[in-house]
Amino acid sequence: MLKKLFALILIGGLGLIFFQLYNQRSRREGLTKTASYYTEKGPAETRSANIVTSVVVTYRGLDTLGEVTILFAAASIIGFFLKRSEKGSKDKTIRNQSSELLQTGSMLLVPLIFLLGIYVFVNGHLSPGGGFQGGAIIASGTVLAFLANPSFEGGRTLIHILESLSGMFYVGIGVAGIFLAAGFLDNRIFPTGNVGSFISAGAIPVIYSIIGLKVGAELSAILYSLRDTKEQQ
Amino acid sequence: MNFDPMKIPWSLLGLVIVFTIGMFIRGIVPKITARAGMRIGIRFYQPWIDLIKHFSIQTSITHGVMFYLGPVFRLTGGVSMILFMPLIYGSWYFSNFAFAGDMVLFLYMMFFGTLGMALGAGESGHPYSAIGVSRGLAQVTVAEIPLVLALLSVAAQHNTLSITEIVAAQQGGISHWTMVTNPVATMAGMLALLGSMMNSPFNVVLAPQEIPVGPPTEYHGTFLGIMNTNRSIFPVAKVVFFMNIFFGGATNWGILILKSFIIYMWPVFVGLVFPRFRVDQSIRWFLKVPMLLGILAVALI
Amino acid sequence: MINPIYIVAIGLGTAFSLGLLRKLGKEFSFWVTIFALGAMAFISGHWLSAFLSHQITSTVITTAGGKAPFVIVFNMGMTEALFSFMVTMGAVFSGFYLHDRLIESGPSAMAVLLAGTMGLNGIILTGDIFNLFVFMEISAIATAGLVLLVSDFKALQAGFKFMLASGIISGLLLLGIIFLYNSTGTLNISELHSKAGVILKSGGVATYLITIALLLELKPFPANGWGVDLYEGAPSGVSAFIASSSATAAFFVFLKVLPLGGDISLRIAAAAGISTFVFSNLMALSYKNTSRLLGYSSIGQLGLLVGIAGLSKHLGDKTLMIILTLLGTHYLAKAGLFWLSGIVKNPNTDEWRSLRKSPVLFAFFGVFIFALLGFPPFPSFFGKWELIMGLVATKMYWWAGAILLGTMFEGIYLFRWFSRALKLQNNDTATPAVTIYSILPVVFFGFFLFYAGYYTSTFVPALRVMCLAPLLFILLLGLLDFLPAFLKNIISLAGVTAYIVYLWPHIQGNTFKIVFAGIFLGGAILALIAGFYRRGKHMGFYPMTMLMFLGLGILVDASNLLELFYGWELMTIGSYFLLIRGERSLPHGLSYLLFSLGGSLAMLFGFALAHASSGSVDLSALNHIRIMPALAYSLMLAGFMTKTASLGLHIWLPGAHGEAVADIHFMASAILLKAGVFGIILVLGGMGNTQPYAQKILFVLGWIGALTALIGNIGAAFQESAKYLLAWSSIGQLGYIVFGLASMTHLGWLAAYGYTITHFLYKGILFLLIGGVAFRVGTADMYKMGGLIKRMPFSFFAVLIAIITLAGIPPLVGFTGKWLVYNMILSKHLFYQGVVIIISGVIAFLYLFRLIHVIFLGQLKDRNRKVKEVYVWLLIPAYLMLTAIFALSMFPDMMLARLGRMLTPSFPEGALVWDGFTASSRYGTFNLQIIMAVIGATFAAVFLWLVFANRKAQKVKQFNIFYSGEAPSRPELTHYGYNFFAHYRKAVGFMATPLVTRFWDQLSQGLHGLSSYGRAIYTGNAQSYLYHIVAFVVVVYLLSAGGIS
Amino acid sequence: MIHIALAGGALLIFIGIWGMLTKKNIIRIIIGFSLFDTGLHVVLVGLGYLKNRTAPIVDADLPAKAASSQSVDPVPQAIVLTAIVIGLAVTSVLLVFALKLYQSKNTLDINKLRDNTND
Repeated sequence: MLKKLFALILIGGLGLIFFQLYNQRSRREGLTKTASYYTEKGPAETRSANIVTSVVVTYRGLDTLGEVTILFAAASIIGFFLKRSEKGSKDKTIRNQSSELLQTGSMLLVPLIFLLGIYVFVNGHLSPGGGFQGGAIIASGTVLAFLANPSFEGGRTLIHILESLSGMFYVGIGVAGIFLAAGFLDNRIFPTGNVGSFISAGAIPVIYSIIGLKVGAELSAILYSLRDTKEQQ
Repeated sequence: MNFDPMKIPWSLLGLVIVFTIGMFIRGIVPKITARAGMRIGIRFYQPWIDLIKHFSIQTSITHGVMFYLGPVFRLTGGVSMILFMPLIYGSWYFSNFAFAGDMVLFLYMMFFGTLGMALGAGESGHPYSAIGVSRGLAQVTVAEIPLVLALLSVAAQHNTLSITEIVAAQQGGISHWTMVTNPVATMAGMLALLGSMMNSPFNVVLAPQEIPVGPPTEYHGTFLGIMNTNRSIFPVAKVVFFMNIFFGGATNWGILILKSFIIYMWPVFVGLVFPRFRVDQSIRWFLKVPMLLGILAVALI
Repeated sequence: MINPIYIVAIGLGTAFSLGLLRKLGKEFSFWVTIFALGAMAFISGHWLSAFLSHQITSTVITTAGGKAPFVIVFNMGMTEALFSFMVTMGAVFSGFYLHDRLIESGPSAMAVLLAGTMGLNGIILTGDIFNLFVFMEISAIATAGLVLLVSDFKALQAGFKFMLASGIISGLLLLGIIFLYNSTGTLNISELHSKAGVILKSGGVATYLITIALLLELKPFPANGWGVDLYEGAPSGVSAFIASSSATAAFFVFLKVLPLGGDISLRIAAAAGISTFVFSNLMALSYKNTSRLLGYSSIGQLGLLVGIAGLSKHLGDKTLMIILTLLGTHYLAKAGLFWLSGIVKNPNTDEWRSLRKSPVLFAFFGVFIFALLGFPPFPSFFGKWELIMGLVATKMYWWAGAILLGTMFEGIYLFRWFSRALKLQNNDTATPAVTIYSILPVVFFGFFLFYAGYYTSTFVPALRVMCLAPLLFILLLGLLDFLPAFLKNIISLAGVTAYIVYLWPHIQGNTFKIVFAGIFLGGAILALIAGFYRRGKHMGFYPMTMLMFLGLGILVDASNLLELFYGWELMTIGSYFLLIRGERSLPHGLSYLLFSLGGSLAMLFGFALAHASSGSVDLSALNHIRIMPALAYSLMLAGFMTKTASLGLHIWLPGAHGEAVADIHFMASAILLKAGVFGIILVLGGMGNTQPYAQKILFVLGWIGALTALIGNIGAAFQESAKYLLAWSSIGQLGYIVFGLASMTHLGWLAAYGYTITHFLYKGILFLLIGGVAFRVGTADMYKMGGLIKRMPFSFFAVLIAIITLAGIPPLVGFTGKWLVYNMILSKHLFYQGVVIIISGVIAFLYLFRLIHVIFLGQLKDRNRKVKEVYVWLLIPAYLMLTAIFALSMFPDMMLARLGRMLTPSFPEGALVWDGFTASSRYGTFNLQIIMAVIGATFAAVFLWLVFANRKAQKVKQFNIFYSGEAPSRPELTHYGYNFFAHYRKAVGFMATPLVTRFWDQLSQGLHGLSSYGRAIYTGNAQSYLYHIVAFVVVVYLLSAGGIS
Repeated sequence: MIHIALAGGALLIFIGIWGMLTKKNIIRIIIGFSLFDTGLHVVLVGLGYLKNRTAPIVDADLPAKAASSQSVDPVPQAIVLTAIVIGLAVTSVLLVFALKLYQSKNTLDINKLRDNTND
């Protein structure tokens, strides 16, 4: 009880800090200097219709690379951690198979889900959405496959190859920016085209696709690792 | 002042006189104590007889070099103390080598013989010797406290450590004596004297009446003769020292003999009245009244 | 220049590709990882070297081809390059060290290591605050992953706590970042720095959140339970990585962002940092788990750095140097220690004794510990020095005091750990298993510490190169340690001689320095001559001996306070390793070390006050300190008095010296203690005696000296062991010296100098010979000896003369000391202290007689009938010193008149007047030559008479004594030696009650109690730790609310 | 609008922290963390909102010229995108930890999931 009281007091204290934070915030009418730059110069420089995408993939591309890295690290950790501790028990857990209907239905749906994911990330520079959203949609396809068929094994190797290759390509494109354009992750290594057209914004769609694949692969890899965990009785 | 070879014979003469005084006193004192105890006592010339006896016994035993040297150290200590002591004030002949040192020299010279004696006795291998030394050393560490305080008081009073100058400052009648000008220091000093004169209550070091304890246990013959010689010199040297510091010194031999005899008798009389202390008791005793008197003596300066 | 973005590219590219390389085997992946890390390190290293050679200036590297504030930029400057290099090198070596575990966990784990290292580099390099957040998250997740390289529960729960804590912390950081963006409109850190005005108006709380989050990453007290558990739970290679690389990066970013918050942030940092330093180290006192100790220590060190960053305004342009030295030392030493802990495996401090079986590793263990605590020649020494100097110069006394206190706490547990490992029995332990992977990083970092120390010292103008040269010699000796002892002895002798040749022109004409150089280096030569008695190799002895002696040499040679302190600390290290060599010297060596550490910290503060008031570190700064002079002088005196073992600070001495062997005992007592005297003379010379505070200090000092003499001598009288007896006696003798110095009179100083010289001589004889006797007999217990004069006449004679000198009995030179003391007492009317001093001198007879009697006289025991005379190599130096005593006794003016001439300028009044051989003061005179002639003649006369009268005397058998008709047959029955002064103990034994020891024991118990009490915070419960974090944020906010705009 | 978003975000944060500080079950604690994280994201997006403006995507409704005067701030949106993914990664690692902790001690009670071997 005392603990809860303390928790309340602490949250009250935090509330005070937040309130001060709220009070202090600047109530601006227009955009900040940085945001103005992005909105004014962004479409012209990157030729990406989606300004957020231009920020995410180009101006703040290093953030995104970092974020992919985090996902990668998380997947790796979960991978080696779960795998290693399972090493002792070779016997496969016997899982109940789900119904034929469900399995077949899901097999039908999964490619469609994947397709949707791909659509979302290749259009990232034009519309809301992008690599992460697309990747997450792809991973949801994997979830569906697992739910429908707990012993689903397809694409395991593909995932690992995708995981590595997409990452390497991402870095490679970034480095290419140094040589072919003005800096790391500069999108102007490819022709930039016109704002709004599908083939535009230089490397942005490529990078976003790679990110989409990468995220999809990482999340799927995590799902694989979790699926492989032995149940505790 | 520089060394004058003519000092040597005169100093030796002074030494002989002091020795004679010592032998005399050592004959008288047992007599007096015996009489006080309703006994007849020894003949006053008994010490001379003993001395001759000791020296005429040819000893053929030694326990080693240090054993051999012990008595030598002992007598050297006693003799040197006399040689560094101004015996007769104002007399060039009997001021000895006092110019070579002062009160501090005298205080530390006292230990010369004691230490050598103790070491010599130690080599004899007799445990009683060592026990005696251990007791003696323990006792002297506390008996020194009032003495040092008193001497510091006197030295500060007269602004000098030189014995000759202290005596000089006391000339001109009894009212100039330290005894009068600094009575507290004198009292402290005289109480300290009790501790070093080997009389009851502080004579457990030698424990003369019982089994032989103390440094001389193993000594005999010529060795003992030398030590006995010292017993006639060393206490007198101490007494003369007290006389010089507290009681105006002496301007001639008569005064010296008188004063030193009186001072000598003080511990004797105390010893007649009081029974013997154990070492730890005497230590505690010295740490009470004598030390407080000493502190008072210093505080009053 | 290589674009630093390649650090990221290489790290990530390799990490991503490891998945594809899986087929080529784990070893291959491992080497690819190490190679990639090496390449990353190469990039920053190559920037660093370019910066160091001043070829380039700081650069901003943009990404995405945009303009600076709008795209993410990397900053590359000297500090960035350095920190990035450090971080990556830490990763290289930790990765190398983790070889086995990485192989076990596979390429994914290696990828995590790579990603984590990349993240740390990003943290350092990035110029964008949100990008910083991303990189921090990368390294956090990677850290959590690396912790899982072991899969025990301890690691699991540690990683979980860490993830939860860093989750909350980064949430707060994110909140701060977005609100700061809201108010300033930028995420670029340089841009933010230029918007201080805006931040002040509308970004205060946001900045607070950012600052506090970054601070929390550095695990401030008390919100750091998760951090300690992380250090404890992680595998040691990973802990090393966290302590060195992660902590370095986290600290760097804190440094980068700290100025945003203005003064209030600085104050928060100072308070939180320093209190973390103090309390972490206090908490550590009650633990025995090494990983945990190291964790607390790491957190404490980082706290100290945070505090320094917070105090940077006061430290000025020295801040960077201080931070780099302290951080660099922490980085190298902590990584090394964590690696070692992985080698030892058992986390209990006591189990590190097994490390002794690989001496090289153990040597590095010592190096790391001493480096952490700021001992020379390591970089932290200079950092600590500048830190305290800087803080005190700007009146930051409490901060400086707290830092010193924290260092003391740290010293207690680190030294306890080290000394136990050094001395505990290790027969039952296995030799630690080492592989090239585990040993190479340790060795490399260990050597690099030395290099870093050297490198730092080249930036310290106050330290001359001659203070470094001796270390090279010692290193050489260390490398030659496989040679037999006598060869090393010769080399050492050559070294000392060479140093004397170097030193002589510097000290010529300066009597003060000649006296001490004579004692220190002349003593060194004597000690080394004695050293020829040793057989075998005697590993480790010579480097440490030379460290002590050359430290002492530097002390004499010192031209400023820094060099003085440098020499002092070197000497402390060397002497510790000498004292610890005794069989049962474990607790005593430890307390020596702790007192020394405390003393040097006190001194450091005193020096800083001196520096603050004079503006320089020259020795003249000690003169007339104006800022808190009473405190300054007292602290310095206390510091030096730890070495002279004055009352209250003496408890280490009897044990430490009593357990040492002959020549070490000689060095420790006759020589080493004089270093303290040297210091006291310097301090008192600077203080003078005119100011009221000076008189108070001198009064207290005088009493301390007198009581030290008394307690020391009484203590000596009750010892059964000859060595303990001599050790206590040294305490007493040093008491005389302190007393003499405290009088601030010509005669007092003359006496003190005289005692310093003669004590060296007679104690030297006693230590060497009694030690030699104890070696021959096989015990130092006196009552087990007896009658040895028959077997060891030469020793006996030398000891006899030494004793007569010590006792001050005329006609030997010791008497002059007594005489001077009497005169000084009279001239200053110091009667009460004086009586204590004089009586102490008389009490000295007790133990002196006991010493010589019970050992050499009395009954020879059966088991000692065949013992030989003491080694001739011990007799030679003893007789050399004996000759010196006789020479000084014949011609005391040789010593005293010269010293008098030296003292006259400072103490013109009351000088000793020499007329031929007659010396006279205001009160009295002495002429030692006449005294000697009279005594000598008398002695000769009496002796000849006795020889004549006794010419037939023969030596008789041992038991031919008068024994009440019994014939004693066993020497044990008739050797009076045990409890020699039983009666004395009965009467005054209360004065030997170890009150001081009790005081320190209680203090130590109190500290440990406090420390255990603090353990209540560290419940190990993840939820409590979350509480602490949130509470920390709230409480610090409330405490500093007034200052946050 | 902005006030609602900020208040809602703050509320989520508080609920999350409450859960982390008071719940015994570590799964619930992780859920608390997730809520805390989500609350942050809401605050992030809310702060970038400007009244009467549209999404920063150049298309027929938002000509490039008018983008800066008619779109909301794209920066918080970009940031939140990153933050969400990071939150996801952290949550997944936390959940794996929870799984492992449960497997080793057979409990999810945070009070029992601590190391008591400290000396």
